[in-house]
Amino acid sequence: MLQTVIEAKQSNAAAARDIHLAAWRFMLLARMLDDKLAAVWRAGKMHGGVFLSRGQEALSVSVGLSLNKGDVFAPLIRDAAGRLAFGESILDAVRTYLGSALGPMRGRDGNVHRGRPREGLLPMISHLGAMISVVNGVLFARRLKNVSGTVGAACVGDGATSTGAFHEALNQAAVEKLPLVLVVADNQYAYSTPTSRQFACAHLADKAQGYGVQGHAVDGTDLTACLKTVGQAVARARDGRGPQLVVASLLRLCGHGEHDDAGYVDPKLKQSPLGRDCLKVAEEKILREKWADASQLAAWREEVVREIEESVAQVQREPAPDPFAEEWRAISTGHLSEGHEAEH
Amino acid sequence: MLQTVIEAKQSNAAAARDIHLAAWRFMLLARMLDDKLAAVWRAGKMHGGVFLSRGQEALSVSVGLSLNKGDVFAPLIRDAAGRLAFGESILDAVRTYLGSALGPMRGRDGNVHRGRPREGLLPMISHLGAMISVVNGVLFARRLKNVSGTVGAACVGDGATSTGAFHEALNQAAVEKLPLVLVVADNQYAYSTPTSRQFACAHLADKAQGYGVQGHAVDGTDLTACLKTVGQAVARARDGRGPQLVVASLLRLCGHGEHDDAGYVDPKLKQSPLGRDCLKVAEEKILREKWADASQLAAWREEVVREIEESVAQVQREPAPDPFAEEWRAISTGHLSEGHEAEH
Amino acid sequence: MSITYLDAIREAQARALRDDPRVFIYGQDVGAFGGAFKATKNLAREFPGRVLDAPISEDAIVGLAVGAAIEGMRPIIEMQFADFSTTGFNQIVNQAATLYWRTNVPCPITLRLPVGGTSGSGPFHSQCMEAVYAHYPGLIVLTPATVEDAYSMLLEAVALDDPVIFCEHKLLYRHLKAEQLPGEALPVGRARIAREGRDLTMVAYSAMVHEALEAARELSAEGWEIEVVDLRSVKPLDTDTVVASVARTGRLLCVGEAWPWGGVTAEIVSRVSSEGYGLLDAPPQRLNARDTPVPYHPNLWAAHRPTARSVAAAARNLLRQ
Amino acid sequence: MSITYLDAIREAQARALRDDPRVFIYGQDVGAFGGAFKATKNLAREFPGRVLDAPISEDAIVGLAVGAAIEGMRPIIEMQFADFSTTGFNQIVNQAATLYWRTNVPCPITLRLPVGGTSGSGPFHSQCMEAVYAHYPGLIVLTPATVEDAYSMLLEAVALDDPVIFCEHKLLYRHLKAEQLPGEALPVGRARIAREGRDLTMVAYSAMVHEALEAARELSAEGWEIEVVDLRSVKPLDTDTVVASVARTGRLLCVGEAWPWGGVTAEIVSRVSSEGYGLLDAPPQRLNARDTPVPYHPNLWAAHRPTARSVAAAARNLLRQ
Ligand SMILES: Cc1ncc(C[n+]2csc(CCOP(=O)(O)OP(=O)(O)O)c2C)c(N)n1
Ligand SMILES: Cc1ncc(C[n+]2csc(CCOP(=O)(O)OP(=O)(O)O)c2C)c(N)n1
Ligand SMILES: [Mg+2]
Ligand SMILES: [Mg+2]
Repeated sequence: MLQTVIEAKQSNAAAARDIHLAAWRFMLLARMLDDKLAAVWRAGKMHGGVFLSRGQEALSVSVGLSLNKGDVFAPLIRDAAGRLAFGESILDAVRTYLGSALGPMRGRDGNVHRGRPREGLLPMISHLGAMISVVNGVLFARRLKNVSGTVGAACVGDGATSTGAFHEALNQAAVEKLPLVLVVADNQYAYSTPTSRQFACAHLADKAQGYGVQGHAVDGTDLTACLKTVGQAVARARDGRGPQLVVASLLRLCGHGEHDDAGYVDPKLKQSPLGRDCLKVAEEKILREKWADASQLAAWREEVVREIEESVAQVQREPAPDPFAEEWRAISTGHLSEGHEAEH
Repeated sequence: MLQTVIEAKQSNAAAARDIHLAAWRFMLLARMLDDKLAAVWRAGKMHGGVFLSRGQEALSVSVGLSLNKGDVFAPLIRDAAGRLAFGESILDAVRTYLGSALGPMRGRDGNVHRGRPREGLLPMISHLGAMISVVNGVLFARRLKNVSGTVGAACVGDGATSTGAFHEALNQAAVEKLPLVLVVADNQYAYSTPTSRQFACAHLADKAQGYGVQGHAVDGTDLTACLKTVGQAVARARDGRGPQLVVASLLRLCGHGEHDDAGYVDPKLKQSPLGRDCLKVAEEKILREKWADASQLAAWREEVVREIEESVAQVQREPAPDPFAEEWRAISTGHLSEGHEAEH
Repeated sequence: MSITYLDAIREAQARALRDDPRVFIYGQDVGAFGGAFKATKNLAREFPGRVLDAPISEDAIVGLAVGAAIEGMRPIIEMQFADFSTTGFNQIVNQAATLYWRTNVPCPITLRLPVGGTSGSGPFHSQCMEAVYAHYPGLIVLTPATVEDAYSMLLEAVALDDPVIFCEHKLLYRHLKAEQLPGEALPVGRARIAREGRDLTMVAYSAMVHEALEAARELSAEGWEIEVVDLRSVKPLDTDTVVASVARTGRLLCVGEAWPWGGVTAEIVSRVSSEGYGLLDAPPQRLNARDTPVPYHPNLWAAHRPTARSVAAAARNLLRQ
Repeated sequence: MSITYLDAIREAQARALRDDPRVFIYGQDVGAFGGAFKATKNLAREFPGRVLDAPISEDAIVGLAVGAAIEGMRPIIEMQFADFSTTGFNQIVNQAATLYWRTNVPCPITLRLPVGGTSGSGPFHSQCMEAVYAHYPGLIVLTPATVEDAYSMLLEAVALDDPVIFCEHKLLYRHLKAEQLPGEALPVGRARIAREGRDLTMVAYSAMVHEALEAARELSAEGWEIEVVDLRSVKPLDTDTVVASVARTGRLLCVGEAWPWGGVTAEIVSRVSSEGYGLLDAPPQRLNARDTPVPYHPNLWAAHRPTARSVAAAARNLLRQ
């Protein structure tokens, strides 16, 4: 009996170590990838914007790691870590940013607007809140098809909670009792707008009751807490207990995009616990728990840098989309496509 | 001292009597007006639909009576009583239903889509939830103009709480701390759809906390309770305590429109306390409290019937809009109007 | 037996549900109640669990349909009135319409929009939105004018791998009757010569086909032979059929119930003027609704939209030139 | 001093705020931050309490503006990108656009929509929505192409008693410069001859005016004299100026950055073919964006919209006919 408890404890401890290390690696990968993409952007080698996840990796990775193959995931702007943990390749990210013809979006859409719907990774449209009901639709379809046991997760920011789309979709999921996990990263700002101009409730998790769903609040700077809370929410949804609303408090440790110096962020917030860097917090925990030592982490860091550099180098050699080879057609039914537009 | 208490009690009692009698008269007027309009419709003398307030008069009248001149009111489909109490004339209602050229909508819009924006009565568009932010706008403008002490009320049904417009507007009012009183008539159905297919929270008033506003629940069949709760909500809003969400439980005692036999309404609900007729409940209270006797009420009823019959007769003699005299122009800036459309 | 346009829509949905397990219906009051217009009457009973009432959430309704389509289903969405699709507008034009182009994953959803004016319906229960949707890439926009087309085109809409805006005209629901449902049908994308003639081509779609046909009958009493083209589909537009007709008649009058700026009539006149340059013996003409919201009062309503009388008058003018 | 198109928009707003106490600005990040494009830079400081950040609630943002307009204010609303106006669509087309017609109470609101493609912006930050809004009765739709017009037309928009959709082209924001703000200006509703010519009329608006002008310069090297009409306002459309130009040149090429189905180019071609019948010596032509969402990659983007090169090529073709 005692033996089993010790073994269970040991295996729990081992599991905790494993998941923290896996999470940390994805977080690091996301952070370094972001940094690299920002560097490419600053070098003028990329059009459009770069949107960074700095400070949100712990929450995001927890979502990605809590999901299984076969689940559905609709990440938003700041989910580099969650995407990687869910199985998105570095190449998909880099190709989409650089507009490679070989990427999943084939240069048609870019940066964070990427995904592979057939593999459960939904490519966001820009309109905030709009992906939640699409996740509902996938889950609804599965119910109609008698597929059970899968979960859908959608991520949004504090600002997106003000959209009608957020409200309609969360209510819809509640009415249908869908296994939706709606994760809100309350990072204190929507672009430059502070939460005081965005909502007036004490905590965004207070919204749960008004939808008849379960609410969860979590410290988004703490990987351990995120893994636990998001994991529980996903498990509950998978158990058939209906939609789960997870609200994580944290601070965006970067601008809205790389073009934004975030000069509007209140210095007091940066000094507060919200302003902790989740990657550092996780690293400290790993070292403290002796799950890995500094040299191991350094080795991984090197590995990650190499992976990213290789991917970027590879994609930079890849063909750009060719407008002459491009099929300029927005519907799949070829014979109903109107071909009357001129060539430019 | 004792004398003052007795006087205050007496004057409170007198005030209670007065407001109940005033409310009852408006409720009766609304009920009889609805019945008359339905009869005109059934006689084929009116195009479009007729939307009745049966069962919702107590709540609606409480809103109208709680507002002052200078306040703003955006009634919805089932607010015949509230409109009258707020000061809308019977003629405005009848003229709009019959499309009279002399009505406030001049035959351009009809039935419940009427109002006088300059007098604080906003004419609803059909899209549910859409009027709430318009009320916000009026209140917001007043703040900018340093006009204080006025309140805005918007009425919606349970179904309208599912709209994105409802959510965005209530959140907006909360962020701006506007003196908005948002009144939800939870009448158990949205057209044929029961609340179980509309929302999943235990009570719609549970939504208040998630917006950071004050919530109020009230029995919508009980005039006394409605007057009290709505009155308090309006007073709080006027006091600068921000938006108030009032949710009244009741049952729509008619079809969605006169064309709908409401065969889908659960008989159990009709038997339940929700199914009480608020007009009867109010009448019983008046008689019980001896605020009036049966003959007085009967006299009023006659008076009301006469008023309505006269209005309808008058409007039926009024000119219909003349398409040749009509100014077919959707913008107010005459010289920028495009006049290229053909005449039919 | 006599089948209305509305029956045809119901029957097409019943058949789609019967033949294809991927089909389901979602919309406000479409379940036990059978829909505001009864277009889904009894379907919830016949197909348990596949005809579902939605909350008043047009944005989420369309979003759900897109998700289900990604998952391989073929949802039919009923908007209670076309006018209310404005609150689902973003999901229609930015989510549904872009999915295939962005991801190569098709988006087979059918959005049924009860369109058009009926007397007493007013500004928000009368709109024709075909032009707005046709402007967006990624959508197919159908406007059946007959009982047969209501049936066959709705079935085809559900079978198509793309988002279809299916505009059902409310005035035709109960008013239009046929003897039976069609066996064969013209495919989507092909216009139909609804009446042959040699003096003038009237191009119309949806309810306006009937105003055009009535005008043509009126004018035939005066000796004119009017050709009436029923577009059937406004996107894609069958320009060839229209140009071929104008080649025969030399005169073009386009009739639409939508507002005058832009829209189907502008697109048709523009294409014919360009692709059929030199074929016209007189200036091409358009007849649209007036440039105001749709009025409530029957008198105003009747003067707001083209009618057989105003179509005939416009045609007479044009024939004189 | 040199003033950009963006400066002009900022200055016009500053002047409107200064001159008229009824004016206020409401939109996402327009306050202390000065807006995503800095079009309201410093205005919150200069006009305390009158330049306010809004939540991400386009529907409620427009609704609030309508309420404020009813109360006598003259709100300026900034949409962060035109593309996001789809979630405020209902309030724009059904609330703002119908108010005056329904109630006789005017609705003076200005909706600033940053429109149009820039390289790398992709399907949801690049759209041109003028055609969609122009289709609806009750809206005025302006499309300034110059620094001067950006300034004068925005001031006029705020002064007008009707809802104005003010389409600002993002590509022009920093790229277009003028020496000074205009004193006098053409009024809204009048098109401008941006370049005189006698061989062909190019009609364009917004950023496309500059592609047309460049094409005209290119063609002038080949001996052609191209007239370029800048529409300035797409609703109302100044048909007279366009028809008068076509009367001089006999050839019409309409250029727009929006999608090909419907839209401004269809409306122009349709009106000229009808009202200017017989004036054309060759088929009228249109050049629009392609019928797909706006692509992200610069190569695709450049091939999606008309450019000086493709405009010149289309014009050459037309001049040969
Ligand atoms: C409907 C809509 N309106 C406006 C925008 C423009 N926009 C893009 S991101 C953003 C701020 C988002 O804030 P939040 O939801 O808190 O996410 P965060 O960026 O903080 O992660 C805004 C306003 C948009 N994408 N969609
Ligand atoms: C956005 C929108 N979608 C659909 C409709 C059609 N519609 C009109 S009334 C109604 C039901 C409203 O139910 P509820 O809000 O509960 O009000 P009630 O009729 O019960 O008073 C519906 C669906 C509408 N008016 N607006
Ligand atoms: Mg945020
Ligand atoms: Mg209801």
